[in-house]
Amino acid sequence: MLTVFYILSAITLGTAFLTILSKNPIHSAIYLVLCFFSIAGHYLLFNAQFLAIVHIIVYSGAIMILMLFTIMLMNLNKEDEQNKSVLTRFAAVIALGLVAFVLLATFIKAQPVIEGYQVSGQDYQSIKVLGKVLLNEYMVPFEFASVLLLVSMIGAVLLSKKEHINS
Amino acid sequence: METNLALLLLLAPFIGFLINVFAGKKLSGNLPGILGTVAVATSFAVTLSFFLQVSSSKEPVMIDLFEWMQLRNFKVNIAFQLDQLSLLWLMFVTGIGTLIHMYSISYMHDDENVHKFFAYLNLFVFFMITLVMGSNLLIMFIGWEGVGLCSYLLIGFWYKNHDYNDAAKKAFIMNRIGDLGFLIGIFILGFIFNSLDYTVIRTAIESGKLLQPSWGISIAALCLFIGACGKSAQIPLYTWLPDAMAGPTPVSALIHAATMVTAGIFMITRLNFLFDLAPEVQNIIAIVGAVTSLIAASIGLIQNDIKKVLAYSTVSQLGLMFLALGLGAYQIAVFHVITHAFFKACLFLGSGSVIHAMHGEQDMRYMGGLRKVMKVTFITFLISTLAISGLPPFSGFFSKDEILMTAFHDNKPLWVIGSVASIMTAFYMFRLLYLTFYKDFRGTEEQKKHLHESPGLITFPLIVLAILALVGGAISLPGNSWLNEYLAPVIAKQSEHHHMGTTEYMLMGVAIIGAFIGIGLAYAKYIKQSSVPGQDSEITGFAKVLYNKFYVDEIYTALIVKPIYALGSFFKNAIEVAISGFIFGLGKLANVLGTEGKTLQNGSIGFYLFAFVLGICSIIVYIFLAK
Amino acid sequence: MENILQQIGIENYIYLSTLLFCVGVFGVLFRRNAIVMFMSIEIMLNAVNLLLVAFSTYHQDAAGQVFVFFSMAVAAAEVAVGLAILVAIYRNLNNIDIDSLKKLKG
Amino acid sequence: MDVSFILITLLIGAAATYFAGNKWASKVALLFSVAAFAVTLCTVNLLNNGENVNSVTRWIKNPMISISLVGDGLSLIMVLLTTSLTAIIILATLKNTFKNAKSFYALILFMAFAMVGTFLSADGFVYYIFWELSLIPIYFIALIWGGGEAEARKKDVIKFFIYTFAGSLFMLVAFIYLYQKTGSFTNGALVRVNLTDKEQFWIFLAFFLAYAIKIPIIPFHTWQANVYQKAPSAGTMLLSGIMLKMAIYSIIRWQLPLAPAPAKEYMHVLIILCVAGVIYGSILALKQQDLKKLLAYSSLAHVGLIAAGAYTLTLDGLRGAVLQMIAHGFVVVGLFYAAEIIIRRYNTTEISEMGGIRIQTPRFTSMFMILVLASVALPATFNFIGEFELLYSLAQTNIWIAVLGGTTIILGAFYMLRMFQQVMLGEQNAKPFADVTFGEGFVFVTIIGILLFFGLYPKPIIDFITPALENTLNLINR
Repeated sequence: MLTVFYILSAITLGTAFLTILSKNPIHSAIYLVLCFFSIAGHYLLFNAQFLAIVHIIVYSGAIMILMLFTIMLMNLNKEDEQNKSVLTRFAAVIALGLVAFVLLATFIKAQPVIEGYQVSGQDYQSIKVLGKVLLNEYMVPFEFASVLLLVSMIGAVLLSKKEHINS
Repeated sequence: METNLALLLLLAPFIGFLINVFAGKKLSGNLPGILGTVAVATSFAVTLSFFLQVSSSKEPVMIDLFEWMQLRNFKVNIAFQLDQLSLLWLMFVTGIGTLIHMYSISYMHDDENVHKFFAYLNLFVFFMITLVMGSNLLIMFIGWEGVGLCSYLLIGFWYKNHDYNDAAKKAFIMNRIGDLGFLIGIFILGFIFNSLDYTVIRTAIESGKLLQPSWGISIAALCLFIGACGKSAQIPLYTWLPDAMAGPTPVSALIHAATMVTAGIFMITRLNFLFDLAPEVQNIIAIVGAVTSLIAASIGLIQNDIKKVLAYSTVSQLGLMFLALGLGAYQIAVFHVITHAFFKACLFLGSGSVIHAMHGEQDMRYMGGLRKVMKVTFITFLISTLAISGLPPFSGFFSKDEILMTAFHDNKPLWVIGSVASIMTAFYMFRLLYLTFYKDFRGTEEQKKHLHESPGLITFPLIVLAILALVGGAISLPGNSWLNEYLAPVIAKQSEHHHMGTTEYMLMGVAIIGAFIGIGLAYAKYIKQSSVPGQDSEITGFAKVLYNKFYVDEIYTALIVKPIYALGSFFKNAIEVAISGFIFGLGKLANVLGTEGKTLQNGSIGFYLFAFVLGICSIIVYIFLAK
Repeated sequence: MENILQQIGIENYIYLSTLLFCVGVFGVLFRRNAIVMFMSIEIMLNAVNLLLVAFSTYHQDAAGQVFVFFSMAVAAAEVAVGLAILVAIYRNLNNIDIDSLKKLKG
Repeated sequence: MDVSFILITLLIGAAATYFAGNKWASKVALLFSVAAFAVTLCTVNLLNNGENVNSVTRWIKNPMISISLVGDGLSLIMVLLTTSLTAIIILATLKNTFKNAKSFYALILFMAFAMVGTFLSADGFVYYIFWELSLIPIYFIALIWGGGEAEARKKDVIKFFIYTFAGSLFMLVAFIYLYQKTGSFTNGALVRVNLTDKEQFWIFLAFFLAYAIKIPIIPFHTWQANVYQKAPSAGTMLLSGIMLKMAIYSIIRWQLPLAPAPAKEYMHVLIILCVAGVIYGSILALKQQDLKKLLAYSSLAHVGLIAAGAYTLTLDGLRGAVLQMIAHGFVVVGLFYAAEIIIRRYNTTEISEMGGIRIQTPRFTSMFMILVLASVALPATFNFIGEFELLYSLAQTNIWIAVLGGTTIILGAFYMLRMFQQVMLGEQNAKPFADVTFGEGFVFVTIIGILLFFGLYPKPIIDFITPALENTLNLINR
């Protein structure tokens, strides 16, 4: 399993980098799909099958398709993006380094606190349990999520509607 | 009964003031004047009755009305005290006051604001009575400032002329400088004695239970003396008095010669027990008095304005009185105050009579020969001049001689200064007399036609005062002094009695010879040589310095007034601007921060994100790492 | 059933998500293309989701997974609206270069 | 009957004035201000009979805020000053015509309401509300009915508003901090809390900023002269007569008892600052060419002395401060009223364009003269009592400070007489100047009567305020 983890991690990071670095947005999108698949793999490693499936459905199925459509719609599948100025790139690299440093440093500082993993044996992530938790404890947020999706749908429709410019 | 009478004494002039202020305009002719005179005469009558009562019973009359002020460690009441000293003072204040009111009826009858004049004059008498009658220092301070106010009002009586107004203002402000000293003195006495009552302070001192170090008393005495300097026109606060001659002549006679300016002497005499404890202050008083006397006399030598000469002579005489006070001879100072009040009031009124005849001309260079037309004025003037010059048997001789004698015993240099001042006095007084009354008339023909003797209301006070100037010395003859005995209860330390020996007679002789020298010089110069002082531009050398009063006014202007104005300009143009600039600067800073800060919002999302990342990093660092 | 945490420590996942997150940050700052920036944001979201799942397993608590579920719902909604906005922008400006959207400066 | 009746009267008065319409506004306002004065007198009488006149109403439970109004000698004398001066000020403006008079008079009454509230409140929060509330009417009065060029006026008035407002915010911070400590805003609870010296220092400083700006003490005074000059006379009278007294009252009521330690430690610094204001204001007054500005700077000088007295922490100083507040209130209202009469008749504020009024108006001159003399603290006027006690208290701390503070009697005489000479004396002015009317004379006579009566017999006031001041002093020295 360790090997699987390392391979998946390599794929995740690599495709994420490729997503960012490819000039063509279509390529980016495809790399991102790969990345998402690898993350779903991670979920499987955690035995979180439900999440893995949902993740593939939502991200790779819905979101990425939506993006690809948009890219196609806008005819962006060419490498015409101008590079940012050197200063901005430099700033981006600095920000990367800074965030990485800060987060890692925080973690390393906190590491002594982390205890080892102990199995309790209790079921906490089967679909049955999740369903119970979701529809009992988190009933209200769940419903709100549906409202949110509805609203976002209406919003998306309204926003992308062609405006009628007044004569 | 006593309370009512005392209140009548106090309030009669005040009622006169009220009537003249509110109804004076409607009163016709001389009525305001008569009213004012009656008011003061009433006070005089009451004073007389009290005077007789107290001089026989020897018990002072105390009147306590009501509580006035409350301070941490004591209370101040509105209370009055009629003892030997205050009654003596009241006698000549109200007495001479009555005469001068009478004189003013005629002198001021042409003035459109005659009712105001009498109102102010009555108010002055009221405040003067308050000053004298008060039984504690704060009541005295009411009167003290009140007479200053009246002096201000009366000097600036002809308010259309801004020179007069300036003189009035100057008098008030210079007095106030002294008043500040007075106030500080009161404060210190309040700390030390927990009371401002004369009797309490005196008892405290005489019981010898004083715990405070004596330097406190010395400082208090010095501060009070500064107050006296202001009111009684001593160096360095004397310059207002000559300027105060801008007021009508009766005012000069009453306020600036006979009564108000002697308030300083009254105060020091009143607190003689206090000053006795401060010999170093007494020394200062004596020196200041002597120097003032000399300087004022030397300036008087060369003045041409008839009233200015008299003013400097007043300053000089006041200096002599302070010399006496400084030497601890309070009775003698009081004696000189009284005789001086007689002859100086007479001199001023006489000069007023002259000015009246000359239609407002005050320059002696344009007078002369008035002896023939103004006989009464001349004779009374002559008597007073002889008195001030210190010739026996006139009153001035006795008082001045006693001062000099005391000085000779205690402090010889001061005696020399005083004697020189006396010789100068004789000179300039006779110079005044000769220039005004002798030789030929030097004014215009127009004036000459109108020359006349003044009416009876003017000459009557002159005659009375001249008689008093002639015989006033009788109240304290050398060796047999009624005054000394009378004042004995209020003077704590009796000055040692001068035995009339050879030295004393010799000193008298010296004084008389000195007076004759002065007179002789004046005679030689103004009668023999018939010289008349030249025009202002012709005066040169030291005489010019004297003529310009040692440039003291100019020095004060340059040293005090100008710097204050300069400071004012500096405050106005620099500090105010700087402070308000700083405040506005804060507002501008906010403005600038806003305009500059908004350019940070440059619309570049990349920049925002970068800032965002930085912000997150710093928050994480702050929360988790920076411990 | 055994899961990965029984074999390797959770710190590996923490490192992974941190790095993934940093990559997302880098992408947002580095690219001008709004769509790619969008993708970078998705990467960051996923980094967080991954960590949530990891800790959910670690604490053996379902709440973390439920949270990821919600976050996916929100992500979906966000993408729908975001892309609609991008489309609207594209229609007006004919490109989606983020540097050309500078109308909001102070 | 308790002190809240005064507030209610004024509030109803403000409303009634507004609804009375422009024509009747001034009369209604006058009626209600006199009524408020009468109610105050009744309350004073009740207090003198030993009855309780306090009024406490619960307002907000969390945070604990109650509208507690306390009437003791100190607060009631200030209320008395406020209501009487409000009546006098309204009387003084009766002859003027204002556009939108109903708002003008309603604002005056409302301001009186706020100021009375400030004096009476014993709850820090309510006190703060009243304190800020009083700023709003005067802002509008000065802005809308003021004189001079509109732009310049706006600038000065806004400066004044922001300046004073900024200062009082520090006070609010101090109150909130104290609430955190004690869980109460009431004066009684706040003075009992034990604070460290450092805490007291910061609280003292916060209060000081608020008060120093309002009083004003140099160098926080730059708003003053311009606002006094630009505001309508009624506004100037309200500002100088009452409003700045709020600050000195607050020093005695709040600042000193709450933070006595720094008050003792920095006493000399504070006093020197105040006394510097005396000299600074006096010298600046000498250079003013504008009548109202001159009076403004003279007010700066006088108020500096009052504040100095309050900071001496002696009974004489506190008592002198209260007495002088009252005396100065009346004198400054009278002086500004006289200035207003001159300015209205000459249509200029420049001193150099005046002069020679005395020939035309003997009565007005006499009244003006008496006010000038009272302002320079001539003995037998009320101001002398106050000034004497103040200087005496200064002398208790340091004789040299008393000497410096005492220069006010010299410099005060200097600039006031100089002003009087330039404005009133001299040859007749070409412009005609009508003598005072009956109404104007009545205002002057009232003020002068009060000043002279209490100048000779201040005992009623002294007896009334002394117990309250002794209480305060005990709190300071606890």
